Amino acid sequence: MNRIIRIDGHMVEPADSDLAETEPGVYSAIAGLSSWEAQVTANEITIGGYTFLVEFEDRRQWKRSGRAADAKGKASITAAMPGKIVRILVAVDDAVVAGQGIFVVEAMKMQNELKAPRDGRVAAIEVSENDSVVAGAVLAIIE
Amino acid sequence: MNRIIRIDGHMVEPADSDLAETEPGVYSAIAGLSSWEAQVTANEITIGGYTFLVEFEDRRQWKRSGRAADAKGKASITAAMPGKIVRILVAVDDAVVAGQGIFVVEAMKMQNELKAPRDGRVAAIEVSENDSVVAGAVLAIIE
Amino acid sequence: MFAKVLIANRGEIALRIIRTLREMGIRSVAVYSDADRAALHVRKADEAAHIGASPSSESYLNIDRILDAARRHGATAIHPGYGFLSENARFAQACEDAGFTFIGPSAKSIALMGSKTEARRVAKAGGAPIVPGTESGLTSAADAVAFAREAGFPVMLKAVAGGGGKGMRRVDRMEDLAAAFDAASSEALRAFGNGTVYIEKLIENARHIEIQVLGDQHGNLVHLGERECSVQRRHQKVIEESPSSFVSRMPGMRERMGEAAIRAARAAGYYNAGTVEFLADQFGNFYFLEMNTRLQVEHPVTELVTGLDLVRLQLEIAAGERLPFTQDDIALRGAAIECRIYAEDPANNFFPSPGRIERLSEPSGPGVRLDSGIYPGWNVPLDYDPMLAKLIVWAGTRDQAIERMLRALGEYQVGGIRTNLPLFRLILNDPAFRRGDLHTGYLEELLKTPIDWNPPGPPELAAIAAQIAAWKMKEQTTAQAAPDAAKGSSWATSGREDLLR
Amino acid sequence: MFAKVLIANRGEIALRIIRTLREMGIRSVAVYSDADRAALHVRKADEAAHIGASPSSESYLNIDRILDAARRHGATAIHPGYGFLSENARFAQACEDAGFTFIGPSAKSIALMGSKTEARRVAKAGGAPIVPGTESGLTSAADAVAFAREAGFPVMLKAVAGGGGKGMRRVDRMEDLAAAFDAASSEALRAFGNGTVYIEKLIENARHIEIQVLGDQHGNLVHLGERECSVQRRHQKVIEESPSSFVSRMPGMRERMGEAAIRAARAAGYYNAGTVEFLADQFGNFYFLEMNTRLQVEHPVTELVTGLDLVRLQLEIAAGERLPFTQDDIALRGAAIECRIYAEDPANNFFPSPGRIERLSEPSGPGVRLDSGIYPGWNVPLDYDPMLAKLIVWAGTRDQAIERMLRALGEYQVGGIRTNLPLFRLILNDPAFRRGDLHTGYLEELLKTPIDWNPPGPPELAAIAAQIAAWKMKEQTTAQAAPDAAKGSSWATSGREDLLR
Repeated sequence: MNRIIRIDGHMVEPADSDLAETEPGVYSAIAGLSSWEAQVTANEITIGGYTFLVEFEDRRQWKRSGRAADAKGKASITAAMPGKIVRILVAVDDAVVAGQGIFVVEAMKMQNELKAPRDGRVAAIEVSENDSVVAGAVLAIIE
Repeated sequence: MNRIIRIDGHMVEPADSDLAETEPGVYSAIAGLSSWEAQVTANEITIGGYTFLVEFEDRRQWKRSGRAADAKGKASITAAMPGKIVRILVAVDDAVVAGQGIFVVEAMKMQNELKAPRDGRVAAIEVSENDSVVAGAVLAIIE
Repeated sequence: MFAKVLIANRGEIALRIIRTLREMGIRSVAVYSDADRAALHVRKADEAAHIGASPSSESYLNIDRILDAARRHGATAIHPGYGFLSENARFAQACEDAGFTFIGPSAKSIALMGSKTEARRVAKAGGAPIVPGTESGLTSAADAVAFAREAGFPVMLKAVAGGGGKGMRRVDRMEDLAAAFDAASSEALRAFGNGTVYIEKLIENARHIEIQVLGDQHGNLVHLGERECSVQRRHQKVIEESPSSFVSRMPGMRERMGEAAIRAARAAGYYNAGTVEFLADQFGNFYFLEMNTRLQVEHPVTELVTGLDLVRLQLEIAAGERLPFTQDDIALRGAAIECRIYAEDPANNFFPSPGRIERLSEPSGPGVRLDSGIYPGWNVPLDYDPMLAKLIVWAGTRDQAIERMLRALGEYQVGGIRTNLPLFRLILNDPAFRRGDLHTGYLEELLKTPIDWNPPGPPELAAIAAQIAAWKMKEQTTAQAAPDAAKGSSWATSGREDLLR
Repeated sequence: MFAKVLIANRGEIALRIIRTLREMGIRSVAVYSDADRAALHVRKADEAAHIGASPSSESYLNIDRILDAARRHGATAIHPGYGFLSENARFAQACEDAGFTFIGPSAKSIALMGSKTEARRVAKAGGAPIVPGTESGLTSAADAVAFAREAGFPVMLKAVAGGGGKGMRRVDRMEDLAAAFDAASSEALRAFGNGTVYIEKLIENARHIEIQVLGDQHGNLVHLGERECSVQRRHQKVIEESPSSFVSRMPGMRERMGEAAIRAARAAGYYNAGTVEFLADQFGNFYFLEMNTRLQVEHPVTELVTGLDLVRLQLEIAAGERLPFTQDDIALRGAAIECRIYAEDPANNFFPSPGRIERLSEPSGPGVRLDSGIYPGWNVPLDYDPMLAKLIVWAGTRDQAIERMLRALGEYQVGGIRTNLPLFRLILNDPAFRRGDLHTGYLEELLKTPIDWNPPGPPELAAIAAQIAAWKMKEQTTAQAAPDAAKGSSWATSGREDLLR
């Protein structure tokens, strides 16, 4: 079991607040004058409207946090849920800018565009149109 | 582990309804046309406003069901929660009628009368006035 | 307006006040005793201060500790809620002396109306009708006997410092009077540290009807209609509603009561929110009973029919603002009913039933308001009044409100402790209640006939219970064979594992 | 009145209908697909019927299966809710043919108003102002080009069979028109099995304002004021409110719109509940858009300001009763706002985020109404619209309603899946929204500026997070040493053990 705790990627000195688990996964923390409620789900802790990531094992959770792009030199576009690739809007080696549409995916009766997380070049496209993809599947790599 | 199931003291043929556990301890049962919700807490199952007792080990749960009196020749008066005996209204050998006050107990800032569960004779009184009692303590026996 | 307000209370009322403070952009400071570290009002407040051990006397009734907390947190005002110190003139004065705004009437008004005998004098002077009785505390049982001989039975003994039915006794026969006097006086001593009691003629089959009043510090006073609280057990309100179907039937009665209430309040120099309680007989005569110089437990029914937020108005008044409306602007719409949900066991003589809440499903949907102080896993402490929550519904008519309340009660499931939920089903289905045929003895009468609170269920449901028990046994066996399998149904556990993946 | 009613729908609306049925003493029959066996509407109904596999086409859209279920359960009436078959004239007709009362308008009215082009003709004939556009479906992109050349850009392509924004496209330049026509038409084909689209001139900066109408089968029609639904994303309503602050500012506009809506409804021979949608420009001119011949998702805001129960009225009307009031009896009080809570991830382009709800805390207290279809442990299925719940608040003023909604949103915690809760905080804190400065493009504009949905938290909170993570690790280690220790925090598990004591 990994005993190193990192919060949003940084080593953080734990607080010494008065902590009580009120419901499973829900904590009451009294720090100084203030009273906070914290919810823990999977590898995320939400306090006062802010969500902190604990550890980095789980790539999907990590991606979801919306900070994948600036994390690595390479960025991947992955499917957050099962769906169907309706259209591919770029080709390998195309230069793309952050926010540019890369795929049109249909899931839950809705079509959504998956956009480039940052500027770069399409290094690889792992799927073809009309493919069905599972959650977490890597669809393309931007570098 | 005791594998004999009794419902309110009777052997009951289990139904073959379409059963689903929706939340921990909460069940959805579709029996024929009807949809029922069942909550399980400790050794009680509540369905459609009715509470059924499962097994008889737990004397306190049993007493609470309010059917202690007709269950045995002897009936005991027990403390449902910690409290203080303020007054004892009867003496050993007194004849008592169902509903007659036996003890005045104070708990949670309220005084309450514990009443005789049925007609009978006071066989024993296990406490004295001003005693503090714990939950489940037997205070008197009516027979 | 205040920047930070301390709430000198606990449970649902503390949370209800926190909610309005948040909506007004005011920081909230909760206080808590040892028993309440994990209480909902502590979890939901912006700030929290520990003020002592579990017994109220060492925490929620400890004026110094509460003022210290207010200083430490830099609060500028203190809301007392109801109960505890809310009607304690010394506390109100201590707040002002320490430089905190007390969110309520002046210490002087509290002192005047806090003593029931004083209050009767003030109300009488103000021109409100009062029940025949001794205007001052009795020095001995003999005084009680003298009054009863003249006024006749039944009579009522009441604690001068009283409230919540403690230190009250009904007496029907001369031979019981002396004993009742001693009992009431000793109970009053235990409850309020003051054993003085007084005596009143008892109005038979009387209804408990109270008027909500609201006044600013500039002399403006309005009333917000009535609440009927005739459904009581041991002088504790169980169900409250607004409007009163009886008052609605009696032409002009609401206006007359409202004016009488305002007269009484004006005579006491009253401002902020207060309630004037009356007894009403079957002919529509009404008599001043007492004034509650605080927010009432049952204030939500008035909020639902008037569309006002009484806590917001309390804060605005305490901040010196003028009432934003006049009497003519107040309109009552529809009907509201409140049930006080208690941790007590109807099948066991309504004995308190504290403990751990193992499971909780709460009602919601159209017309349902829940002001609750509990959550699944919360341990209801022994140390305080066992009220868990208030369930309030609104609908266009009283009949529809009753049906809505029954629907909401059906959605309310509290596992692990006993509650008085079954009591409300009994009352709301009672023809007399539905007719609005009520008096303060109504509930005791209803409960006289023995009730089977656990009627045996129909065979088809027993069979389903057996099926579930069998399923759980099987599940348990599997679980022991392969521990992880069981955890599937427990998201708490699986959550913990994900964290450590 | 009916003895038993089948609800041909799922999720929160099915539960909302069940609640009113229960309050009226009518038995409720839920229907469910494979994916919905454990859904909340199935748990809470009196009876439940399985109607097929998870895809809507095999269950909630399967007319024969639904009618079979109604027969099997002996229901006498069918409520369609919204979406699914609610605006399908064939279904309404099939119900009547099979001897069930369809709780809604006549099949004829649905057919008339269901086709947007038909509806435009009817409304125009009834004297309601309409937006310039083709009165019939386009046969080719060329027709679209022809219209656009004359009317000018921007224009709007819409599916004739449409609804919910599917098959809709805004076009600003001639060169995009042909491609947009193909896209809209194919999307419409997928969504409704009918690819026909028509074209309209687009009113710039228009507000979406709709009027709730209600009619009985005896020719009485009233309107219940307006709802403003200008806050939309991809033509899907996100926030709705009543009254519209804009309409309240424009003298006589509410009355004029109400009369136009009633004229359109009368022209369609309409009865039961319906909604007439208008586009309003900044000068207060309004144009008929379409009529929704069913209960709307956003009906609760109208219920809160009028004090009416629209589902109860639908049932009474369907049973042949007369409207219990006239137009003069309708009064609007205060302000109501609704947020549609969806399982979608704002940080990921609002992509649907189905899955298991690991934890849920729901808002309550003064002025808060929650119409929800979820519970902790529920798996939000992929197969249907990902709406989880509707959070609706009421307060005396719009500003107070906004503050109340923000308070309630703060109490709303959904663990395990992503929701659009953060979106509402963004909107409700936006000065333009607070000014009521809205148009149907408002939200897209607000979302143009990149938003960090996960801003890094302050260090003191990060430190608390670290403390909690450390605590959980410690707990986990202990748990593995002594399994029972961990279970203490899981009442689910301990409950199971008690059962087997």
